Amino acid sequence: MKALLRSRPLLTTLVVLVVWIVAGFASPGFGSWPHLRYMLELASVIGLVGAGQTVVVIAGGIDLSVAAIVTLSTIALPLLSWSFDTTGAIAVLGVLALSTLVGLVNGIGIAWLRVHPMIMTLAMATFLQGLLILMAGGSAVTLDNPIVAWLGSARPFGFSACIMLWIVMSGLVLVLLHATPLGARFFALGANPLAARLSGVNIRATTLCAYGISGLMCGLAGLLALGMNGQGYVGIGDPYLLASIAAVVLGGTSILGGRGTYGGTLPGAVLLVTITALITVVNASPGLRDVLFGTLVLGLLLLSGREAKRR
Amino acid sequence: MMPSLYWQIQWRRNRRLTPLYGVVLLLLVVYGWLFPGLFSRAGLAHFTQSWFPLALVAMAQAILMLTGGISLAVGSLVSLGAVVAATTMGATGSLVSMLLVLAAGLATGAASGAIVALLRLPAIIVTLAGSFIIGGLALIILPRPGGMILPWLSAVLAGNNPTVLLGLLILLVLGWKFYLATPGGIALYAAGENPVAAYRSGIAVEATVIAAFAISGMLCTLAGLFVAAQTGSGDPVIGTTFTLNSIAAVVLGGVGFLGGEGTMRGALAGSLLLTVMINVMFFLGMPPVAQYIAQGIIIVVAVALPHLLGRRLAP
Amino acid sequence: VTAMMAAPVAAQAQSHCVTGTRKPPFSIGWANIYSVPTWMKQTTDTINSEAAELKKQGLVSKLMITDAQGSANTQIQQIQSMIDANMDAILVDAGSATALDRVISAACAKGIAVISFDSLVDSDDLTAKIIIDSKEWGRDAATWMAKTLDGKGNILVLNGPAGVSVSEDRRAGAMEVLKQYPGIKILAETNTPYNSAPAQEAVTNLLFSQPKIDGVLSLGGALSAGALLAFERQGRAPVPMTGENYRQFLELWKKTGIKGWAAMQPNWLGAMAAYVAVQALDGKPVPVHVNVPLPVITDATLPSYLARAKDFPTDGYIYSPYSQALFASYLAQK
Amino acid sequence: MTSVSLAARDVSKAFFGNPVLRGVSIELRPGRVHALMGENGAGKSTLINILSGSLSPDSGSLDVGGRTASSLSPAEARQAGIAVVHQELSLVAHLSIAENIGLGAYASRGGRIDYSALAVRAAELCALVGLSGDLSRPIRDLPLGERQLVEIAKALYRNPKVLILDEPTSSLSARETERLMALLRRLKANGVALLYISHRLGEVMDLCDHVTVLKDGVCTADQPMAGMTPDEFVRLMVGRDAGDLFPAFESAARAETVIDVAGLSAGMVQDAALTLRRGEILGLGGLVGQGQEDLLLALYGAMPARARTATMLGAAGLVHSVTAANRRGIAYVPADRKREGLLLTHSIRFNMLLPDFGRAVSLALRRTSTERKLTDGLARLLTVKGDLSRPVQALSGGNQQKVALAKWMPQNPKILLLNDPTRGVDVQTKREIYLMLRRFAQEGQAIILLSSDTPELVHLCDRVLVMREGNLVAELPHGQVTEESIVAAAMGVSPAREAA
Ligand SMILES: Nc1ncnc2c1ncn2[C@@H]1O[C@H](COP(=O)(O)OP(=O)(O)OP(=O)(O)O)[C@@H](O)[C@H]1O
Ligand SMILES: Nc1ncnc2c1ncn2[C@@H]1O[C@H](COP(=O)(O)OP(=O)(O)OP(=O)(O)O)[C@@H](O)[C@H]1O
Ligand SMILES: [Mg+2]
Ligand SMILES: [Mg+2]
Repeated sequence: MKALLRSRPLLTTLVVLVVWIVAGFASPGFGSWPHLRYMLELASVIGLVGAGQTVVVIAGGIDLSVAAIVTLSTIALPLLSWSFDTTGAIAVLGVLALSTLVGLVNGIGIAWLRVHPMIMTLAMATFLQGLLILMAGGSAVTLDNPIVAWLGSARPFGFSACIMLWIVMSGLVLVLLHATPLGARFFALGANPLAARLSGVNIRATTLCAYGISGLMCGLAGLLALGMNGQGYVGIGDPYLLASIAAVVLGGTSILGGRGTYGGTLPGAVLLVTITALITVVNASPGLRDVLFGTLVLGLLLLSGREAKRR
Repeated sequence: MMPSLYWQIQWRRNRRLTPLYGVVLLLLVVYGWLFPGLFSRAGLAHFTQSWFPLALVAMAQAILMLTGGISLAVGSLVSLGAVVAATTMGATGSLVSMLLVLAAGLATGAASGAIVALLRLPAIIVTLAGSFIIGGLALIILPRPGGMILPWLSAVLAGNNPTVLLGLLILLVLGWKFYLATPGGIALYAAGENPVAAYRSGIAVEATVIAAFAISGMLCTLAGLFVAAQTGSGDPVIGTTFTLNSIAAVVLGGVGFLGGEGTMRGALAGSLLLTVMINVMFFLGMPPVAQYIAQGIIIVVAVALPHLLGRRLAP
Repeated sequence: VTAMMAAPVAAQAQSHCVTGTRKPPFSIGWANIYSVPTWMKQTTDTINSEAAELKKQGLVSKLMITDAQGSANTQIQQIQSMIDANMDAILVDAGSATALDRVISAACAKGIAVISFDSLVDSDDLTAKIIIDSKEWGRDAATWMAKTLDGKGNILVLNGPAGVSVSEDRRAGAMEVLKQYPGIKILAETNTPYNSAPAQEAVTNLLFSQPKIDGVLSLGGALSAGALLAFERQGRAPVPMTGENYRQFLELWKKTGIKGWAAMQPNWLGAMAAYVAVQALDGKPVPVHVNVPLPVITDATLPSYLARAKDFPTDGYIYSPYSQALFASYLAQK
Repeated sequence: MTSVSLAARDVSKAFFGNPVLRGVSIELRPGRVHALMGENGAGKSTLINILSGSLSPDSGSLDVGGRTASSLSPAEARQAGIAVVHQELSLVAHLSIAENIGLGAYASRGGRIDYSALAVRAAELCALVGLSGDLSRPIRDLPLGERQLVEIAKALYRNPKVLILDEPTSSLSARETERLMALLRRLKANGVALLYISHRLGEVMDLCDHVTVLKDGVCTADQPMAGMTPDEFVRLMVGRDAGDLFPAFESAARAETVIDVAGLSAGMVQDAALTLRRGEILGLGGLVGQGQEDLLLALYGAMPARARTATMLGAAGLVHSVTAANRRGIAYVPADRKREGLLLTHSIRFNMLLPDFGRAVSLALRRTSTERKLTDGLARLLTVKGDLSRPVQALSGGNQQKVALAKWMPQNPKILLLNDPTRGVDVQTKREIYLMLRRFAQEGQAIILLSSDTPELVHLCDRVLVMREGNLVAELPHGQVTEESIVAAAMGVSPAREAA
């Protein structure tokens, strides 16, 4: 019982539930199933970006290029559509390959050139911005990819397709992190790269995998965002940089690496979306709303986020 | 005669930065060659003015990162500083207004530091929440750009004469050097790299962290004050881009993410690189696309250089 | 680099900042605040093609473009570099209404023609501001909304980011008008970046908590697109809505058949700024305030815009045609 | 009654409900060297952390300078003249040697640290403990042995009235140890109260006047040292009769060479040549920090290295990465387990699996049951007791070392590179490790044993290479190895035979 109460993921989930219940009583529309479902849909995008971010952070890095990769994938999809590709599957695979490739390049810079992850991914984001100027506004193709459109709007059995995708990917990421050798190596690398290296963990390969996964997840998230918004635009990924980091940390993953779980990022993402929704319906000046938002995050963090004592 | 211990230590800490210094120097030379006016009084003044606020926030970020923290509230604090200066200066005069600006930074910094150190919450998320609170306050104080800064202050800080600004920068660097040579300054490094060792050695780890946050907050609002002076007015969102830029400058300058590693001169060199790069790219006539791509490449190369060189020199 | 000492004011130079010592062809600097958004990309394209045209006319030698990556401080630095490089004209889309004042004055003092457009600076110490009045934008939108609702109803107000003068000014204009209509109740206001996804998110959240909404007073094009998407995905009947010439909004407007109104911040303001700069440098008198009447799209004119949609990017803005003659006519207006 | 400098009375401490100390009392007196003995995990470090204010006890009291307190803060402890040489060193990696020595107790002038005074004092202390070289070097550049010397100098800097040393010699060679012993005797003569913890019985018997023995957190003996025999000692600690510490020497070396390198240069190592045969235990000795570690790291592919000629396990050339070394069957156990060997915040189980998570996998997934069986077996083999899901940092120092060693066992490496494998390990476990090494040798594995504990080199090794300033200066076959000959070669005093 005590151990359970010390578990950050569980505490974060409890906090989310409490916020939902309280807000649901305060405003009837807030707690309705369609609204909860909508918040989960929004959270699924943050959650996917957060999945990659979690892996990278656990492996001792950080990915500041997630926003740019999300945008890149939304902008690249229309460019990759051909008439013979009626299902849109090739375009989807192409986008996922592209975003994974960007992640791998991050990994190469970090593992081979030993560039600090923050610098490498920040530089990558800058680099992609340049690329986006070239790509944006160049084509006049609307979203006509059936798969992505379906992902963004279908609700089979009253349950959104994007949430289902999120659930499936969450399962995969959790298994990857906690039940595969590669996942264990992410933890080892993040906890102590030197010890991991001397113990035979292939640091380069492991780093490469972490950033590749992050790129892939950003690609998926981009497709979801594209499907939900009906079209991509430059800047569509911007909100996901801070949101993904916040979700990871709110979920109890140590920003210093080596400790954490995607199980915490999941409620972390939902929590962020929930607070944002709450703040939107509050009638206040924009400044006051920001103050409220920050205070809420801080307050909820106090409930779930304490770190161990030194003595 | 052997240099004294202090200088030996200082000299040693320069070594890892040599490649970065090299890149910065190279860019400065290119800039001076493309724009000889740089060496005039006004040219130097304008360039220093471009660099100064980033230099300040880089220092602010570096102090925190040395103690193992990080701040995502740098941008909001800059905005707060600018807004406080621009709204109070008319009514209270420049001295009181400046004191208010510094006090605002000290207080908000110390408060964040207390939350991080005493409540044991991760700095990154505390300062993320803090950035909303502080940014919100700035918006409440001044919802739309406006306010004013006394013209003499603008003229002194951001006119055609670099003396005051350079003097201020030198003063800050000397202040930092002095602080770092005090027991409290060394404690920053110890608390950042190995808090348990620091605690066992009798260092007040929590107080050290809170002091770092307070100093950092003050440097940020000081940067805000300068930006207000430079622009003659206040803008509640002027600081936004400083957050990421400060982190980039500091990490470029070799300050480690895990605390206890790095130097202020590195952070300053990093910020100088980011600043001079923009001007060089302008004078080379690069279009925006090329600017972005070149910027990405320069940054990566500046950081990868030690490794690339090291591989050449390794046996 | 020659030091520009206070040159004797040439007799025919009537525009502010212009001294008459600069001779064609002129070098132009385009100090962009952020070149990544599509609106900016389209604007840069109009500037490029106008500059090409002016080059052909022997009036422009080169166009240099900077990108401040969203930072007003970097923009100051880049404008300073343009002064240092002794450009003849500087076109500015300002990252802050007040922050550029001093550097712009410095440019002006050097005899550089400075033209501000789109996000304007507050200062008047420049050659010309090409003004589409943001307050008027807000006023007209609110007036249309109030009239459409017969002065009675519940509305949402969608604003751009807080603390930015364009969005604050549009809002101020709208509020001025709404005060005169006590029957109109503002259920909620939002502040989001001028992008459709965050607007859609905010409006969806509001739809759940607000059972009865009669209109959406949106003060930005992408915001309206987001709002319409939110209504559509909720299965709620869309309501009268204001907006801007954002292509996605115009298409959704047609598709949903709402009553709509859109203002236009035409991208060719950039081209016009280049044109005005050259005119001023060339000795033609240019007033500090160049007013461009707010172009408006209504249910009636909507089809003419959509007919040209395919010439514009999907996430771009459909602007009206332009020509030097059009610019000249605006310049001639008092 | 003689005065008491520092005493703990009836102190208890538990971590997360596990009692570690149960009603322990100890009394330190001026001019007396008090030994604190016990197996790994007996609670020695915990007790001294309480004595020095790094931990607060759950119950019991402390007597300091005539005052009784329920606990101390590190600052109070310092004021009371208590200084500690911590087992897990308390140094700041990026600060210089001098700055570390003075840390938390700088003399200042006008608010600034008085660097010139610090330089003088630090140089004095370094000379005293036998640390030479530039005081401005950051700690991160020092090998473990030298860090230990810095830690000792740091304690001395505080002019302690009570000096507590927690395994100060665990990575010091005979020469440095001797110097330290002399130093401690001088301090004792000056009336300092000393508390000394070590798993090296010889030192303790030599130095100490009084002994307290802890077993499972309980005091089992508190008596004068005079007249005690080593066997009695071991019996007090372990609870049964001691056997011989070292197994009988019996060479298992075979003809087949597994390592044959010449002209090897890496880090400090210059132009080294060595051969290693199957079943051989090759010792590597010398003063601390003469390049021994670099030699191991170079052979392990963990450090850039080149060699004129090299054959390793039948393949030509050095290995150039750790992964390649592991693939060929080379394993390495580092000396600094905290920094190089373990993931401190992760479970014992996780650490044991570290080199090869792929081992307990089916269908690409890790099998908890297989992993459990594997790790339980390893824990039994190395007598690591208790719940294996605890984080490794909750283990006592010696037990941490066992985990760092255990993780390689399932791999059946052909070459074992051991960097001070018995550092901080209690006698009982030491013997187990020695037996294990002999068994490995008999099974045909080749071992290079870098050790600061000279008796190990004498009793276990087929041959011993001695390093000085990056050069292999002597090769001593089993029969000729004595502690004296190793020290002599290390110091360069006798013209020992050049290495082959
Ligand atoms: N401090 C470290 N942090 C992360 N990875 C490291 C570190 N030190 C070494 N590595 C990794 O260990 C492996 C080998 O390191 P090594 O020092 O041989 O690299 P290198 O020789 O500089 O590079 P290369 O092998 O390309 O010549 C590489 O995978 C490298 O990325
Ligand atoms: N921070 C901690 N959290 C939990 N358990 C701990 C902690 N520190 C020590 N322990 C436990 O307390 C017991 C005593 O540890 P201690 O370090 O005092 O042993 P020791 O006698 O110094 O052993 P060694 O000779 O191996 O250094 C061990 O069982 C250890 O697992
Ligand atoms: Mg111990
Ligand atoms: Mg290599």
